Amino acid sequence: MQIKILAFGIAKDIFGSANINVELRNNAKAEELKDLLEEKYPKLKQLASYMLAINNEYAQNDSPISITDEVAVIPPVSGG
Amino acid sequence: MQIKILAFGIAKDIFGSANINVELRNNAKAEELKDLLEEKYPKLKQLASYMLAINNEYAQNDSPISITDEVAVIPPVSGG
Amino acid sequence: MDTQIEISSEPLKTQACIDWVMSPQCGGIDIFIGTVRNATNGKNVVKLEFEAYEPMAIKEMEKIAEQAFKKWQVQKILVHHRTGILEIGDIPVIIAVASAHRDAAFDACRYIINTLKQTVPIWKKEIFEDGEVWVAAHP
Amino acid sequence: MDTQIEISSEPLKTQACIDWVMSPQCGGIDIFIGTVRNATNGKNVVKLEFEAYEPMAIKEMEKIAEQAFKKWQVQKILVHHRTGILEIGDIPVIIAVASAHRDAAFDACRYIINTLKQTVPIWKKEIFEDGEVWVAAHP
Repeated sequence: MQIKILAFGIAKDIFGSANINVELRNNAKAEELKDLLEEKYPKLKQLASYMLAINNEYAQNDSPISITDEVAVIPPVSGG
Repeated sequence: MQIKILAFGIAKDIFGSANINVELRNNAKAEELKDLLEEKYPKLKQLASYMLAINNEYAQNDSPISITDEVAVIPPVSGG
Repeated sequence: MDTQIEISSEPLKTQACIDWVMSPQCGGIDIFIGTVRNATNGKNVVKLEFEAYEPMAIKEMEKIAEQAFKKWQVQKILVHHRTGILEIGDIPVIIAVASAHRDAAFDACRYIINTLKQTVPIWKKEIFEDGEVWVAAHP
Repeated sequence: MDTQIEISSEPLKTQACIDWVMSPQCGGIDIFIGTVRNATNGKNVVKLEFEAYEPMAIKEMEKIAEQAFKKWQVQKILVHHRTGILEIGDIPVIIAVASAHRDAAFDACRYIINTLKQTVPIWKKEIFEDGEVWVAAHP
């Protein structure tokens, strides 16, 4: 399945775009998407940390991703 | 010496006036003034507490009072 | 030590207080605004009256600000207190503290209002429909 | 639970925030105002840029407000956060909390800003004369 990934802050700079498309196997878990992204964009591994969000909620490594989900990369937040 | 005593809050109600004059021996200490006031106005003893101020500073029991001092009765404060 | 300490019988101006305390060196401002509640211990309050021993109250508030400057890395402190008759919703006190980092502003602001309530010669009378009482006067 | 949570690219309005949070049941309001400092770690800041993942940021701010209502006896919570380019002295964030007694307002306000900085998906870019950096991105 093809998933659109939203990117914010430094993740947008790393991807060179506010969103990218990635090809992911059906029902993949968040951890697999992270591995895939880190392979394609090694600079992600240099961040202090980063999370994935699925449908506006922080995801766990074993959270499943389905084709209708809104997925986003959340680098370290710094609001306020 | 005759001293003018300023009164605020409930002390004003107890004295029936914003200030009263009392006759005090020269160089009396704050404690003597308190005793004298409590004798004349026993309701002072019913307060949760009260302080004297001499020249805009909280007085100790042994603080001396002179005729040029500004003396005030400070019942429990409740600002803010 | 940059302080603005005032006692006034005019309505306090929140926006002017905030404008005074803001500065390009500061990243955080904490503001405490006291307001007149419509009830105390379940009893309806009609209005409040505040009385101050003004010169001493100013002096005591200056002492509190000095202590706060010693205790915390803060840059500006404002304390405004109102006197006279106040209606429900009116503002008896505004305390505003600016600092480079927010923890100092929070700590100092809270310290100032807590200490003000203990030491500054200002008195509050609560006026109910059926009487009135000087707050904290009796045990 | 009475909350007002907003993200906006328009300048935040301090007085309107305070007006919203005031109520006759409340005796104390604590307000935190973040402002853009002219320096960070000794380096001159020219401006800041804030970016938000808006729907998720709103959701996370609502969660924080809910937690605050559970932890403390507070009556109203307002959180406004700005996005876009901000100059020195501009206000990125206003948090205002009203409660019957002031301790709850202080505790809740501080909890909200601390937690917001940890969990709400908003990002700050510091723009210097000679470059720019996303704050906290790297170890």
